[in-house]
Amino acid sequence: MSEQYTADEMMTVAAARQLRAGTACFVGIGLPSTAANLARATHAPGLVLIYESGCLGAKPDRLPLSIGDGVLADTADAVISVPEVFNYWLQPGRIDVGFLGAAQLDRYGNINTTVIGGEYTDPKVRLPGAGGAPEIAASCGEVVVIVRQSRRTFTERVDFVTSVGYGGGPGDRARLGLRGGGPRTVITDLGVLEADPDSCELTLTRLHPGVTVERVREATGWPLAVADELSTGEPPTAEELAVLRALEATMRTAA
Amino acid sequence: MSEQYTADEMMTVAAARQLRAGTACFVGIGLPSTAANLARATHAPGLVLIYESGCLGAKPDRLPLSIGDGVLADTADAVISVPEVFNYWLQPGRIDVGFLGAAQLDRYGNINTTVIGGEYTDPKVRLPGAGGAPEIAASCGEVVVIVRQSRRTFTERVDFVTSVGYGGGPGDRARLGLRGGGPRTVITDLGVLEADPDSCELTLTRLHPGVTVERVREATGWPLAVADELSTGEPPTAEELAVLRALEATMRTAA
Amino acid sequence: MAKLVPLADGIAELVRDGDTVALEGFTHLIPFAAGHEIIRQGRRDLTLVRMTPDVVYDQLIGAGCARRLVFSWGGNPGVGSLHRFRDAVQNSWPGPLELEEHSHAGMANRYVAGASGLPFAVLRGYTGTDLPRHTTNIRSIDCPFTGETLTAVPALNPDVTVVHAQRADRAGNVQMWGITGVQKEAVLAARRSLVTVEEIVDELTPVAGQVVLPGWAVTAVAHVPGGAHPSYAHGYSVRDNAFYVAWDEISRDRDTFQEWIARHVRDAEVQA
Amino acid sequence: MAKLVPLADGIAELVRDGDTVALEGFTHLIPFAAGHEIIRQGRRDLTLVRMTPDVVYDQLIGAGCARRLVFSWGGNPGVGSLHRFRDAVQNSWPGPLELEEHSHAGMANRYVAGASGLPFAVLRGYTGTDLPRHTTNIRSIDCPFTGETLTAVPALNPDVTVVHAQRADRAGNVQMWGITGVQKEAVLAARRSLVTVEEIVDELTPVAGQVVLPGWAVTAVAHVPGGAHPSYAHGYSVRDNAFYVAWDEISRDRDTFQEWIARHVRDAEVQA
Repeated sequence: MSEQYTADEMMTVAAARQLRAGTACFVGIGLPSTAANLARATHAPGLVLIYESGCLGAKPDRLPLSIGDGVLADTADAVISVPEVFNYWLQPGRIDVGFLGAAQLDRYGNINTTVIGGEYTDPKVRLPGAGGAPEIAASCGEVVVIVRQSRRTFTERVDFVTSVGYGGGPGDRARLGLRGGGPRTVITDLGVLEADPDSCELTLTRLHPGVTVERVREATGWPLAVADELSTGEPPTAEELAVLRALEATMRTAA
Repeated sequence: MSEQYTADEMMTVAAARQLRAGTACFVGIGLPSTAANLARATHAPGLVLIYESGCLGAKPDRLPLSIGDGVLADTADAVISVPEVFNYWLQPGRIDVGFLGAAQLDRYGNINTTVIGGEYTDPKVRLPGAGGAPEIAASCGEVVVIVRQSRRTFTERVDFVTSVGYGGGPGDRARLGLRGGGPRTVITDLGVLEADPDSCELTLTRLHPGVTVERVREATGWPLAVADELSTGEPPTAEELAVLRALEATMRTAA
Repeated sequence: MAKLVPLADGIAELVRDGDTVALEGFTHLIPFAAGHEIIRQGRRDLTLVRMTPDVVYDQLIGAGCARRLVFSWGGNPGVGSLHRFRDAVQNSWPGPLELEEHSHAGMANRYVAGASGLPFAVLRGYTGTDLPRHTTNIRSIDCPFTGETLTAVPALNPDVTVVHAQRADRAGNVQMWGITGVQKEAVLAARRSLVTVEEIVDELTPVAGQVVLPGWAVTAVAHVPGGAHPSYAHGYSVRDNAFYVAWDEISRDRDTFQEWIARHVRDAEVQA
Repeated sequence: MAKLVPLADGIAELVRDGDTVALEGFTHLIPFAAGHEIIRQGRRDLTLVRMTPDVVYDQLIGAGCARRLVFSWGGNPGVGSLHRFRDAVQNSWPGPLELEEHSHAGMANRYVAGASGLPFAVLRGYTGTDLPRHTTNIRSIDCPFTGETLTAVPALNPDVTVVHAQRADRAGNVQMWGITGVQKEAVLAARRSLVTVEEIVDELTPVAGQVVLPGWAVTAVAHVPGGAHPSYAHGYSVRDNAFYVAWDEISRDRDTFQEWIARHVRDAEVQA
């Protein structure tokens, strides 16, 4: 319990703890994949991992290095085409949890992964773009965002809406016809934010051990809502840390 | 050459002769399948047979007993889903020749396989219905109809348009947006009718050996157009008959 | 995860009077045993959905389970007519049968839309035929880019879909191969699903041409060896073509049909 | 039947200046060797289409082959940015690059529509995002049955699609397995197609999870062992993850990039 760990490790462990056995989870490469595989290797062995490359129920014994890693196809219950992933599995709402990252995020969980600064046609920074995110954000039962918290990322207004959270506030998802639940939880290196059921605003509900509310406010580009009952999360257990580090070691070996 | 043969054998041989190697042919069970397999076993070994059950490039060594016969899946280049057959292969016009049967047929090659007599909701005879035929008739490069010729079948007006030939005449296919060529050829137990390029009307162009124009007229429920240059087809060759009978024997053995 | 259940329990729980029910299987893998169990349990007022109402629906229709049929080709493949189907349509015996009739392309796309969570599908189909005159479920739609007019059909979302497959594992993951037709779409389009299988195995070894339905996308699995007879299960059995031929005679006459159903279905010895 | 051709001939014949070209392969089976041949042959003004413009498109863009990019995610998977792509968008180097940007679901459905001979596809997608503000190729469409508003995207029909596969036989029948992405749709949507393969065999033995493209649906096949490197061919090679990491450094600087292209692509020893 008293082992040293990094803020990123705490973030990954907190994300893994969000996942429950028996649910189907749409995962991208990077932190989401690490968190999902950590969950599967610890408290949620029955977690169903779905990669947009077409691997349903992948059970990798090491961390995949890309969403098209061969280990995903080799261990999947079924390998299907990419159109089928989106049309038969994501779109009808069969997937319980979608994991997303963000380059920018606003208080309603709207996400930008497209361009930062300048005009769309002449941006300051060109990011990779949408990928599967807009429809993951629209259709999964709920969305979990994993992102390091800073004023650059947690902005008053995103420069481009790549994936919709709660739009401009309550009722907007229904008005837009988005059938998934939206970004219920945002897990950062500082703590956990949850969407307020009434206002839809991301609200700090949990701090990682040793983090202060003040520090989270400083890393947030809008006046941050803080829950009345703010809790502090448990640090990573020795088992969580050991499994996480073993998983990450498989990635270094393979690369 | 001088062997005895039945009118049905002549019809099947004439249908087989329509098929050229290197073309893709959509075949249903019964006469079309027999004709297509006869073609593949004689002059057109490269003929690609497509069955609506999802078998692309089936190469059965016996006549399949249903469109879902295991021998089709076992010998196909690819087995695909039924939606894929219609959406990726038939609809875009990838299939050169579609074979259809008919319970009723009019001079423009419009086909009925749905109901005969009475009202649609209270018919005299209820037939199986459309199956794949409407879209085969719409989308194949050309359609070959195989049907025994009689006044009951070759009618002035079909009781129900299940599959469109040339509609009401020239220009109708284009007006309806049908992209395939339509029923170019109708092969019967008496001879061969071809759609006139100008009038679109089915026109008797070839008689089977021993058949008279008069007999074909009597078996046709409308004033039959007859080509100026009416030919007489070659009787089945000894090889054609031998292969045809061997194929049909496999069907009896299997059933 | 799909539950493993005895067939009778699966039908009792998942197929209810008045339901829209799809038993799919394209010549191959037709879930006959499940159809017989529906007859034994006396289900009524079903809307039966199926591309090719084969002998299995002739039996359900003749046994009085169906109120309505949604289909695209109703024949005895390679043999001829379905006499119980014809008798219902032509003479309302044993009761009237409402029809909603499509083409194969239309039905396949209706299942695809249903599986995709879309309210409709677009195809090049039906144009110029008399089919659209008899249902409001075939409409036209214009392409928002080219202006071209195409055809739209509504999604099919059965209350329950029943299919037969070769194998399942103990977690209810289902594996089928050979001709797999429209079964994946029919299962994914349905609110509930039941899969009867030839065999339950510890582990599904990969097979070329396989379609795998994950257990979490299936409601229940029942172990019913031979459950496709007289249809077949590729790798397990061959199609009983003689039965399909014999059915022509059995089904032609109402009494013969009823005797056959009484002996071979209603009073049949059934595995637990 | 597909022709068997040397890669250089296939590219020379099938890929023309100004064409709309799709090189597909979802992480796996990316046709890098074909991309390099396009660079060697100096194609210009291409509209490059691809769901995930990976390192292969970074190379084509940096080498000046592209005028326009139609895509849904432009990154170096697991590594970070595509520097040549960014430099083209942010600084118009080596020339301006027009973008048409979609989501994966939209791109996949555009290929599906293209493969299906339809002018458009319908999906639940893009709603509420800023993507529709930057292209007229995302529109709304109403369900003719429920009235619900959905999204329509136009079909993608590339002039030519290039993919890599494990095997082909001498008649040009192509077999691929593992993660097969959107390759079938991309090939069927295209007017012409070229498939590079690891191996030409006398007979394609069935493999679980295989996708087979019949030779009559493919224009040409070229035997290019290792043609997916640094991507991989399941069963033949593994992904060269170190190269993807190294590419970040190589591509960051224009000169380093140009030297790499000169040495490893333009002046590379190429098999006949």
